[in-house]
Amino acid sequence: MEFSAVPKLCLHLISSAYQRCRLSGQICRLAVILTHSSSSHSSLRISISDTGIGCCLEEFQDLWFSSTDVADNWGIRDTEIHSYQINLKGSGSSRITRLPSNTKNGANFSGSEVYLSSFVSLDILLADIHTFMQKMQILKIPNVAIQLVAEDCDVPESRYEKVFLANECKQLPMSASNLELLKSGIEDYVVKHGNNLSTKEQLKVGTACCTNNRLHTELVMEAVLHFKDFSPSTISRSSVKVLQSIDWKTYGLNLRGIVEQDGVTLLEWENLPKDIHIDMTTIPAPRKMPPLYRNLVKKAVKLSLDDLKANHSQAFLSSRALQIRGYAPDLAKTIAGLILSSSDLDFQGECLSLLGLQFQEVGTEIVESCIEERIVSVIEMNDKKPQNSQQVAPFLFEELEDPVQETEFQENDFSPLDF
Amino acid sequence: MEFSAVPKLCLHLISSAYQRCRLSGQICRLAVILTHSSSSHSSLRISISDTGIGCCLEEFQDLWFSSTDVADNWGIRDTEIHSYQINLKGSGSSRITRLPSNTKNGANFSGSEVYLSSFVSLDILLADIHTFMQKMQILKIPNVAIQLVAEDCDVPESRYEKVFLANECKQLPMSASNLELLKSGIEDYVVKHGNNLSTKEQLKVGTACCTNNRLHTELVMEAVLHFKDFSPSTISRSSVKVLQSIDWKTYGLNLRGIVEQDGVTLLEWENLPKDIHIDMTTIPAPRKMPPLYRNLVKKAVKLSLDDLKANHSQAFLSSRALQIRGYAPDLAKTIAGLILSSSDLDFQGECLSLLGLQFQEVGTEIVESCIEERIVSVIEMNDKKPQNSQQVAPFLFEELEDPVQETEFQENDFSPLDF
Amino acid sequence: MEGKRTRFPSESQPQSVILLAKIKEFTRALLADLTNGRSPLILIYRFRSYCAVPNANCFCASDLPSGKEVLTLRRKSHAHRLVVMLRVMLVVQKLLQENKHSSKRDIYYTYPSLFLDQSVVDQAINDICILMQCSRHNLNVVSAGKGLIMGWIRFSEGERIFDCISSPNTAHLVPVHVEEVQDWGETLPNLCIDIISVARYILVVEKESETYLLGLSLILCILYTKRFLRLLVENLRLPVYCLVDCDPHGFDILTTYRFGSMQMAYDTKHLRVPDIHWLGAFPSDSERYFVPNQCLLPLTAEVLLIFLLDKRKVEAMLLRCYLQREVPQWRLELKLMLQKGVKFEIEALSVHALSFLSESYIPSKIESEVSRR
Amino acid sequence: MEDLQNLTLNFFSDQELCNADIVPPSQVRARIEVSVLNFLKILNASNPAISDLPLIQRKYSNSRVNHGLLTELSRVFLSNSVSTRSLMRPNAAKAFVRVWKVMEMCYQILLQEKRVTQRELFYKLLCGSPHLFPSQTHVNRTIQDLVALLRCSRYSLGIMASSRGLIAGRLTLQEPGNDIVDCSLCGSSGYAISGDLNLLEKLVLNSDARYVIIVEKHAIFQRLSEDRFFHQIPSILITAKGYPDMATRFLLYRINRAFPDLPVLALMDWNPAGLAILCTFKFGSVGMGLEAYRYACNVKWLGIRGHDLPLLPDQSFVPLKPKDLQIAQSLISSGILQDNYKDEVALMVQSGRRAEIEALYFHGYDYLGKYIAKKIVQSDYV
Ligand SMILES: [Mg+2]
Ligand SMILES: [Mg+2]
Repeated sequence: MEFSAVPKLCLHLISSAYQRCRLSGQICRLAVILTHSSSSHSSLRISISDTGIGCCLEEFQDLWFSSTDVADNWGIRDTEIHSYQINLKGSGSSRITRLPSNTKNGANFSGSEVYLSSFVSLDILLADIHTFMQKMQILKIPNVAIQLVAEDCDVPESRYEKVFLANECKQLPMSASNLELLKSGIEDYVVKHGNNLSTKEQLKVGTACCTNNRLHTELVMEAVLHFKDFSPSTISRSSVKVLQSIDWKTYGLNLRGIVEQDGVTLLEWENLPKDIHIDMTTIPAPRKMPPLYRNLVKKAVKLSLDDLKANHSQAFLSSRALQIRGYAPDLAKTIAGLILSSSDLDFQGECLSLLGLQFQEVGTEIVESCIEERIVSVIEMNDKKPQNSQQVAPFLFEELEDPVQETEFQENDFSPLDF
Repeated sequence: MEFSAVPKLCLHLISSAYQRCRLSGQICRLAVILTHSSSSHSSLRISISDTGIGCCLEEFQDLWFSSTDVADNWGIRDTEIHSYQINLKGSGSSRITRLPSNTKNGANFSGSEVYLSSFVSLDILLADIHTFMQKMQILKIPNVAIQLVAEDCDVPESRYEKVFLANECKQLPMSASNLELLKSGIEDYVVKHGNNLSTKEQLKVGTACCTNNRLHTELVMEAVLHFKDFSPSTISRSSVKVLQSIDWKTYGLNLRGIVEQDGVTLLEWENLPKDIHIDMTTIPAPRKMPPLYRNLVKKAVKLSLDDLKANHSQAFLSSRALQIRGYAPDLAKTIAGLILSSSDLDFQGECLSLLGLQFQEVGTEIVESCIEERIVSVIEMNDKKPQNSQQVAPFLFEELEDPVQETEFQENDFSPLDF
Repeated sequence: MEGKRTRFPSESQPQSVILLAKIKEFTRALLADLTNGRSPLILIYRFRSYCAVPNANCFCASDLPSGKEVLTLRRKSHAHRLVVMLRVMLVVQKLLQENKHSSKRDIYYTYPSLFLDQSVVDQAINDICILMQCSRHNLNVVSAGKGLIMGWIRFSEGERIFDCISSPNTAHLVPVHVEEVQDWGETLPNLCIDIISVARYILVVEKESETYLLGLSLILCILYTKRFLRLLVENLRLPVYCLVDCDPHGFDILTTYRFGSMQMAYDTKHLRVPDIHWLGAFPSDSERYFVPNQCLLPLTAEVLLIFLLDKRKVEAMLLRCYLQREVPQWRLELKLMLQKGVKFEIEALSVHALSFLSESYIPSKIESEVSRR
Repeated sequence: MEDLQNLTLNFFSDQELCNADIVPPSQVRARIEVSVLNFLKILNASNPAISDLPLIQRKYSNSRVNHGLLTELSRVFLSNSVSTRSLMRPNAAKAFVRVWKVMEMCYQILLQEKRVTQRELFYKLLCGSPHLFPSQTHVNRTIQDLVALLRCSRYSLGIMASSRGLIAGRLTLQEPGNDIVDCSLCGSSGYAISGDLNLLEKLVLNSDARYVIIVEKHAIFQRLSEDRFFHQIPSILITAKGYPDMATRFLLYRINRAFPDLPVLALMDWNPAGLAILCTFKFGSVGMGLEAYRYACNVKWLGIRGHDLPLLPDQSFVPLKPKDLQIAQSLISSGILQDNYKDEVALMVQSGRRAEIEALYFHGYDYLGKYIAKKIVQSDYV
């Protein structure tokens, strides 16, 4: 393995450990200990341990090999603390060694520890990890305490130690869910680092929590601005496939393509207004996904998009609805015409009162805009409902006793006499 | 030179000599003397002499070399009898040797003699020449006496001598021109050797005599059947070009191509009725022609075709006129219809009398055919006139005093400004 | 179901008042849905005059709807149709209120960039008719097509008297407001029928020509006169004959007169003339009357595409269920047209003599029709 | 006024005007007979020939525009440039024979006192000489040739020309020996103008109208006559349902001559075709051949014109089609348009849009009448 890859691997391991802590829901500790010693066979020993939900061997194998399945035998119900060593010089499955586990003695937590050794420079690695942990603070997870320790055994008094705690979440109630915390953190982050957004109100964030019992875990999906600053890694090909399989048009979006550039994955949108940036993250963001897992991610993404749309329907109208909404002014004008051109004053009055308008104040434009508003809102409402779950409304203007089966006319022939 | 070429050369030289005699208009003698002698350096000595209009060196050079110009210094005005020897083994200009000329002592004739020697068989050559001279009788030229002498010096009493005289032209007056004689001869020949023609009447012959003063000679052109039997040689490339440059369509003919086959040149015609054969000859038929000479041949061919057409317009209508004549039945039928369907007896009477028909004898078909006949005759008459000299036909109505005439009518003329 | 298709209201109110009320009701219901945040759903029945299963046990003759369509605001195509339908309804409301008449083309030209295409307007008019359970003329939408009449008839529309008898060679325009003729006929029935009785039959022809009519007692109608023809038939009770080109188009005209069109299937009962007889030109006439070969156009006009179109049209028509069920002999003739692969126009019959149609063809055909019955 | 018109007419006819007349059948027959006799005479002369047929050219190059000096009347007419049909040119021989064929057919039709449609004529000719008349267009063109040769109208040749024209309003018509037709009582469909020019020529006209209004479209005509607009503004309404046919133009011409004081106003779509239709009423067209010029009429343009556009809703405009631009081009290049018409065409091209008269219905069905009335009262026509 190249030297440059070691920091990446470390960040990934830290990220995974952090996820395990976050998902446990308990108060957890994540410790990263870097020890440099010129006497040992590798110059730098890296230990990443956590008291989260526990992990399994296959999780690490995925880092290099295509795995057929992720074993589901890990979690807080395990009785032991697993311990692994990664041998960077090894090859194949021999790279990862399962060290003897320590029993938890019935305690209600799980835990993992990963060791690895490398010749990478302590200072550089420490700086990378430090930055990464600061970024992780965005997640605002209060139950995880992160401890970063670095020591050069050859240099006395060189021990560095820092504890990261989510201390900015005072505005949120202690009972806030992970999801809410994450949302708040991301909002803070975007506002802090963000673009032209001056207020938090303009920021639209959709979240969704989607559980799959078979995996004994939950996936959280957020749609936020400036995803690329957050993620230390590019999106895996599986994730790209998931993103491509989503029907963006339902949300008025048009994914042109996914481009990888300088290690950063960019989603390119068509016809997106200039002042809008859309990026997203899934947490956890696995590198390779079995089909089941993939469906879960997709579901999470869709749910959070639905969440976004539910709260900001105007901005995320499907392109279908957008097209239909294009007819609203004409439709409103026509209906207003039907009302106002009627010679029946009673009828006019009735219609206006339905619209909540007074007879006196009626100008054509007012009636039109009033109707248009309502048509638009019906269209937007229609759009929020999933396509297939549309309930059958009563037919307009029809007393239907014996519904006849709908048939398709293929022959649309005009008779010569239908002039 | 190959042996097989020697008879051809001889026939050509005889032909040329015969032309010189014919053109002189005087009584002439053409002598061909073949002498075989094993003692001499060549086994057969051939002498061709004539008292015709005289020849020049260049005439013979043309047999092998491209000549730039034919010298025009020969003719009956020469004071000497030229004598040449052709050396078949020589090469270049050394082949032909000018022998000393004999003076004519003021006699009013010219003459040439050509000698050559070859190893060719006397018997074979004699047979060839004999046949050829019989063919030449076709020309019926009364002023040329041909003497053919053959003798093997090694064999006593072997002398063969024959005199050919045009003795079949008794029907023609003595004053008949060469052209008339030639025509008559060709007619006789074709009738004798010809195809399905049973009577001379079906034979159509056109002749033209066309002089060019610069050449001090005349060209005669005949259009006859079975040209290929007559000409001992293929047509030269220059002649082919001349033939191709003629606008055959003016005579209702369509030259598909000129094919050389077994030493015989065939003209291939398109859409020629089965019972018609068209071939032609020009006399003299030079092998290579300078441009001036070529024009003369072309003019002669055209003139004789015109002559043919003048006498047999039905058969040589131009394709243009043929096309137009195709409309004659329709037109005649229409006009007859107009006349006969009229209820106005005066009008009918007037029309019929114009046609020279009696009122009583009138049947539809008679009127139709009468009109058609006249229309056809106008068309044929028109066709005989050269294209450029056709006068403008009168208008149906003359009351237009000063019409601004636009003669070009396109079938697909359409009128714009119909917005 | 019968109630759905009543044209003439049982109430004494004029049709226009009823229709206006229906339009208002429709508007009100639409508005109520919108203000309640409901998406409006509009149910439109579909009718058809035939199906493409000749031997099926179908109900195409029964005047029952054969299906339905539901328009909502959820589909783009529906949204456009809805806009067009409402805009046309707005036009109709104006027409009815002002007691004016208008043609389909008129309506289209008023908002061409909204409607995009004439056919959309036509569909909207049909939809409204189905929705409002009325005929097209009830909407005060009249046909602008040309209908001509000549022969032994005299009638009036409003103040205008159509006197075809006194100028027998002139084609008169068929009145636009057929209803008025009928109303007038109902109030003064004697006058109308008395004068008309000169004629012995009605001949419907595809195109205008004087060569049909010398010396015959007949009334002649030309195209786009379905309602007027129906009215004549109802009032005069004369036999009706149809003379059309021997081509797919002509046959289509014939079947439309007899069975109604698919487009207006919802109103077929009131437009079709079930007793119309096909007088010609039959595919078999080309031999019987010695039509010259050059006057027989192959079902092609040289271009392969047109050939296929014609052929395909005939093949599709052969499948129409009513042919097998009601006029199998027509179907045989149509099959013959396909077999022979040629078509010809009425004019081809008169190439031998200008008065052939009027002097021999039509009389002999009518005679054979009469004797057949 | 009429004298002046006659004067200019004569002036031009002396000079270079060619025309086709409405001629009774007997005279057409006589002309045909003269043609046959001349043909035979020339065929039989001492210097026999097949006479060429001198046809007045129906091409743009032979058209002239006459802007009246003494009257406001302008017209398009054909000069006496001749296009010959000669048997002796192979590419023209067919056309030559066709003329005679059609002449024969017309002669027989006239003898039988029948009238045929062009389609019927086509079939008769197709039957007799399929190689000469492969299509209807050949027949149509040859009929024009025959008109140009015999100088008589198509109708005179026994060819039925059904008119699409309608008339309504304050006008009574009387055919000799028939009842008077009151065009104000003809209902919304109006009185159908007969295609028989002979009959139209004989009509006795009477009117108390103040205006003649030409309407481009049938539907607009129906609307106005249904509304009895002609009582609102005493007027005569005419439509040809698009480009005018001969009969409609002839009747308009007759009305114009009978009541020369009535202004003739035109209500057209705002597009190049609308103006072209107006121009055809006003000047005639080359395509009408020899029959065209004489029925020129001083038509004024009432609407829809550029300054009316603010009255129209946006949705009534559609983009100009290539065909529109083509028409605009030929209008401008025809040299016939007065300046304010040219400006109007330029405006259409520049705006790239077109609108139909129906767009006025946006303001209600009564609006059309009000619009016309207002324009008439304000003399808002050019
Ligand atoms: Mg047809
Ligand atoms: Mg228009």
